Amino acid sequence: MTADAVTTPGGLLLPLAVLVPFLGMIAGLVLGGRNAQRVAMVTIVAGVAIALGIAQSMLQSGDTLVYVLGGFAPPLGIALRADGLSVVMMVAVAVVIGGIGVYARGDFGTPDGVREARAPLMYWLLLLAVWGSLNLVFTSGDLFTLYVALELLTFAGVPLVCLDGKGETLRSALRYLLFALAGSIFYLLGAVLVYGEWGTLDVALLAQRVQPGPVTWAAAALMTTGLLAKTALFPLHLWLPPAHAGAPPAASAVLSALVVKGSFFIVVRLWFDAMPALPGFAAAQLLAGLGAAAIIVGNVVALRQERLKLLIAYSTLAQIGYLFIMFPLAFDAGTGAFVRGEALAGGMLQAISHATAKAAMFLAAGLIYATLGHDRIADLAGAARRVPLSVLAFALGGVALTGALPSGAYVAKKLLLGAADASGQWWWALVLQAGGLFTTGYVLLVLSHALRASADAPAPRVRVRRSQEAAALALAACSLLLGFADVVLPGDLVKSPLDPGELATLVVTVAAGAAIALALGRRLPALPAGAALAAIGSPIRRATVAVGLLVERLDFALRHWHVAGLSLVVLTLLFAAAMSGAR
Amino acid sequence: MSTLVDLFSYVAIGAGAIFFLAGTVGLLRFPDTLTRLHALTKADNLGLGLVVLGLLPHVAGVLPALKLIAIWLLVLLSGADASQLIARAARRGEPRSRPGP
Amino acid sequence: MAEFLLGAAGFVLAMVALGLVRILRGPGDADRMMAAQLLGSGGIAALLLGGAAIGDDTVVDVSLTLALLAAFASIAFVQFAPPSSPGAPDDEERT
Amino acid sequence: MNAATVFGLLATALVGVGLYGFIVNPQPLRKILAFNVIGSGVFLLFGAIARRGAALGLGGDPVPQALLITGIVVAFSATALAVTVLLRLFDETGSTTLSSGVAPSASEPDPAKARE
Amino acid sequence: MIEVFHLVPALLIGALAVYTTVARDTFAATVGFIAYGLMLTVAWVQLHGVDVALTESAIGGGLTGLLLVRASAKLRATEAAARAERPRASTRLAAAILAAAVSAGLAIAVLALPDPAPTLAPEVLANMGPTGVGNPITAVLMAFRATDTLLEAIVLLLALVGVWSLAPDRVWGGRPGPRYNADPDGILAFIARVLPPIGIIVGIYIFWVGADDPGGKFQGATIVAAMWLLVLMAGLTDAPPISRRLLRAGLVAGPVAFIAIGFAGVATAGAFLAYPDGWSKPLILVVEFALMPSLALTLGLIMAGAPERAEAASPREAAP
Repeated sequence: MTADAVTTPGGLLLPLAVLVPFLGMIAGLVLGGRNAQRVAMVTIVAGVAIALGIAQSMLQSGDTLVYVLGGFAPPLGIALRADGLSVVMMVAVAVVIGGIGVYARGDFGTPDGVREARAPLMYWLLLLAVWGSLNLVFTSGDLFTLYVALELLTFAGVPLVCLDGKGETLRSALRYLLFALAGSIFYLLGAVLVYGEWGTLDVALLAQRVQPGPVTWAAAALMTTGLLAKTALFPLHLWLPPAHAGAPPAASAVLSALVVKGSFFIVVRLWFDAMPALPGFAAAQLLAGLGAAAIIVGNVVALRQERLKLLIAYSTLAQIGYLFIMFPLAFDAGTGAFVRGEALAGGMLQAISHATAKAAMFLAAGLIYATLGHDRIADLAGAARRVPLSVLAFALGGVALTGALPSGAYVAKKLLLGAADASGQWWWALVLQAGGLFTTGYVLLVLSHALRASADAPAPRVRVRRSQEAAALALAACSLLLGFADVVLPGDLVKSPLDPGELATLVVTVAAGAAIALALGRRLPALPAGAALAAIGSPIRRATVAVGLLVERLDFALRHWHVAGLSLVVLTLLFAAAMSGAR
Repeated sequence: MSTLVDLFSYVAIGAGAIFFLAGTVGLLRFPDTLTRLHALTKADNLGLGLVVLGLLPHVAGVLPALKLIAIWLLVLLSGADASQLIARAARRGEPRSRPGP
Repeated sequence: MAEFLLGAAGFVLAMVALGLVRILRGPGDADRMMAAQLLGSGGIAALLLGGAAIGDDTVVDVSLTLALLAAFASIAFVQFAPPSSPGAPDDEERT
Repeated sequence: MNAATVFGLLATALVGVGLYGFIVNPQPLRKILAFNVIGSGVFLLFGAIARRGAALGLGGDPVPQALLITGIVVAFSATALAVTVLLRLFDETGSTTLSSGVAPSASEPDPAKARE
Repeated sequence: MIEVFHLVPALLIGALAVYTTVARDTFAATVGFIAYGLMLTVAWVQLHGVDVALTESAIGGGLTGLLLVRASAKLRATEAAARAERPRASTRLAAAILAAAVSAGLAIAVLALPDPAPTLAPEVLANMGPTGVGNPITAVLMAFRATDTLLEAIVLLLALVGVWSLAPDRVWGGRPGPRYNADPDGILAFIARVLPPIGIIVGIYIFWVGADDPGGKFQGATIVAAMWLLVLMAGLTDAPPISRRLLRAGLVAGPVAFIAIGFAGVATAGAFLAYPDGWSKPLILVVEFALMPSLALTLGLIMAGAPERAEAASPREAAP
């Protein structure tokens, strides 16, 4: 990211990318009723075109796109910038929004005979608002504008949680809102200190000016922790599982796949672009340590869930942890700074494949729920026969998350493992591998139920729309095919799936995943050999269940408000200490 | 001339400050809600009036002077109304906060 | 003169602070509702005096806004405070 | 001690006081109040920083002062949204508690119960 | 002397913050918070932030106060239940220690801020000429960082969408809030007739002087919105049904005009939200003129809350 703020060719696309979704929201609000959906469809087409246009301009010039707003360059004015990271995220978000939009036409159509209904109108307006806010997050180079973008994202996300207006979802929404507000006020406090010390809020100028010192440590610690609270990184995740599991599927997909990526992206901006030489090795280890804890706790608790949507929500928790493993791997000990390289590429690719896969999984879960009338994992028998495409979408999304060939997560994992190898941090490689096994475990657990034939097979009364199934499937396919992003990445990462080494890995992964599912899963399918297995495994099973319960209890304790609040403060202090110790 | 004006300001503002003191003493000493309300509204509004009076010679131009007077009138207006509404609320809802017979 | 004005402003603020101590102790909501009144007159006086002391005319506009909205806050108190508001919540006599 | 230092230090105290209330006060409305106390502390600190940047006859650095106005409006919007969600929660459930769910227990769930 | 005058409001603000946090009764805490908000106005004047003081007094003292008072009165019934959930003494102690640590760390940072402080004041003054406005803060808000101001208007609009989204389905499209009943000859009705004309004049005045002196559209719009709410609370008028298209058009007119002028800048001045030479001040005034009514309407409706009564119901039917 360069500091010279001069508008580049194609730069005008950046304010358009931000404002077109908001204009769609405004038009939808005024026109109301059914028109909101029509406006949203038009906006989605326009937005996707803009995202692709930005990608194309960037490929052409090969450099960061810049747009100087109002003609006033930073530090006085504000510039929008789109580097490779921004562009990749913008395109991914456009694709996911497109997929979710197609799906949501089925769930959020205005019913006949009503001029305007609340939930449909609000859904379309909020979807567009999320999009505009995310594009602002990806392009803004100003810490204060980023604060406004974060708040926009929260204000759009919270009503999505309680769109059905039920008591329990309102409670989740309030938890989410209050904790997110604490996060953003921490972030703002940090930004204020940055201005006090360096006299600018512009990321590119800060990169040149920032030197270590007490004010900057405090600022970086506050901003980082505040953003972690908004990203729901363990142990600040109290709000995420109920909010993401309770929302309507088309809203859950937006929240889980996209909204949490906004604050994550700002952490990346801060650590890699604004102050790469500041946080240091210890802080990066701390960050990745939280990520590792998120992977373990999120996955174990996911395995112990009874409901599909909660399982997916806890899987999000674990996947968020994954995103933070890249930080120590991107640390260059020679310069003491964070450098863009394989680790960052891996992390961002992970973020994108999670976005597509998780959206697909929530949408598929929504269709399964709509058909069966419930989402109890233990009673999923027959789902594969009644909604085969949805189960397939869930499976593909899940497989993509496990890092199987040729998914995006596979390439991401290869990149991260390579970086771990190169920097000698074998312990993070271990965490990455373990995470994949757990993911395999719960995907297998769900499929083992869903693929069974139902004992009583009534004719499906609820018919899901073909377009909805297609949307879920398309997003899952995107996730699976992201591995071909390999063509633009250095090295030859994707091997032939028939390579003996790869095959062996696959077999080991599946076997280990199955073992984990058997050991920890809450209610196991009645396998033919189940009785025999149970006889041998019973003491082991009892021990593993005890471990699972322990982790569940830990998670439950951490989700108490005051525990999470105290964690927020403790983490802030720890980050400040780690950063000041880096000198 | 200017010393005379200053003297006027000193006296008016000083007197205003004394009214604020009186209002606060009333708040602290009076036994029940209604008398406290009485002390507060009367004394503080007068105090503000005197402060405004003392500041009038120091503002430049007619508009700021008018604004000063408008501020006082607004506070008087809202003070009178709000205190009556509060008094009503106090009488309606809180027999115990008044002194016993 | 500026010293005197600042002193007067400080004095009025101190009076406001003392008054607040009494008002916020309750016991009833009606007492607490006087807070906006107290700040409406005392706070505005302090602002005007302070503004005159530093020679900033624009402070008068702040006072004007405050005068309007202090009335607004008082009315909101009265309109929304429940009429049967009990005394202090830790009051055991409450039935 | 000049005004910027006095109010800068006051701001740090306000952040701490608000943070305490935000963590320990179980009533959500009190958390909203505490959020506003933290917020005003942050704003006051920014105001102190603006005051420190006074130059060329300006009483303060106008950029942070302008950002403060935006910040106050954003904080107001947040408060309004939070209060509305809270009141709606109260209308719908009659309670305002933020804690939900039961502690995980050792027993495997009863399938009949899980169906509810 | 000067120091004392700084210390008195600072101590008072700190004490009110503590009171707001520890008071047992929520209504009492709310009152403390309103007093706190009004006192902050004094602090802003001390810091030479008169524009901020205006915003704080209008929003913090007026709108936020009303919002919180209303909520705390309604939630009185939940006090006992909330108290039962209070965390243990050990937790409170830990929270107190950690919060104090944060304050202490921040205090160290504040004292370590560089001297002389970095400032953009010279840049603002150097670039203010062409904008034609005399108030540097307005120049920042409407020219240098106009995007933030546009986004802020969108934040308010989105907050209103969020508030509306909380309406129960059966009353969708209806009128926000309860229908207030008050004695038409009572004091409240009296003041609701007398105060608004004055308030609206003051609001427009604050808006008008904003180009050259402290003030501006936000502060003015807030005052106007407060006056509308006063009339509403006195039962003299009713909130409009939110399904009215004209109402919605009014909400978005300001932001749309802002965006339109922004894009016109691409053609005429070479950048989004840039103004062509010599046109800065008139265009800024046009944007502010367009924004002010929209902002007042948005703020008023956010305060009025989610729809609670179906549109068809007669206005007298649903008493508070």
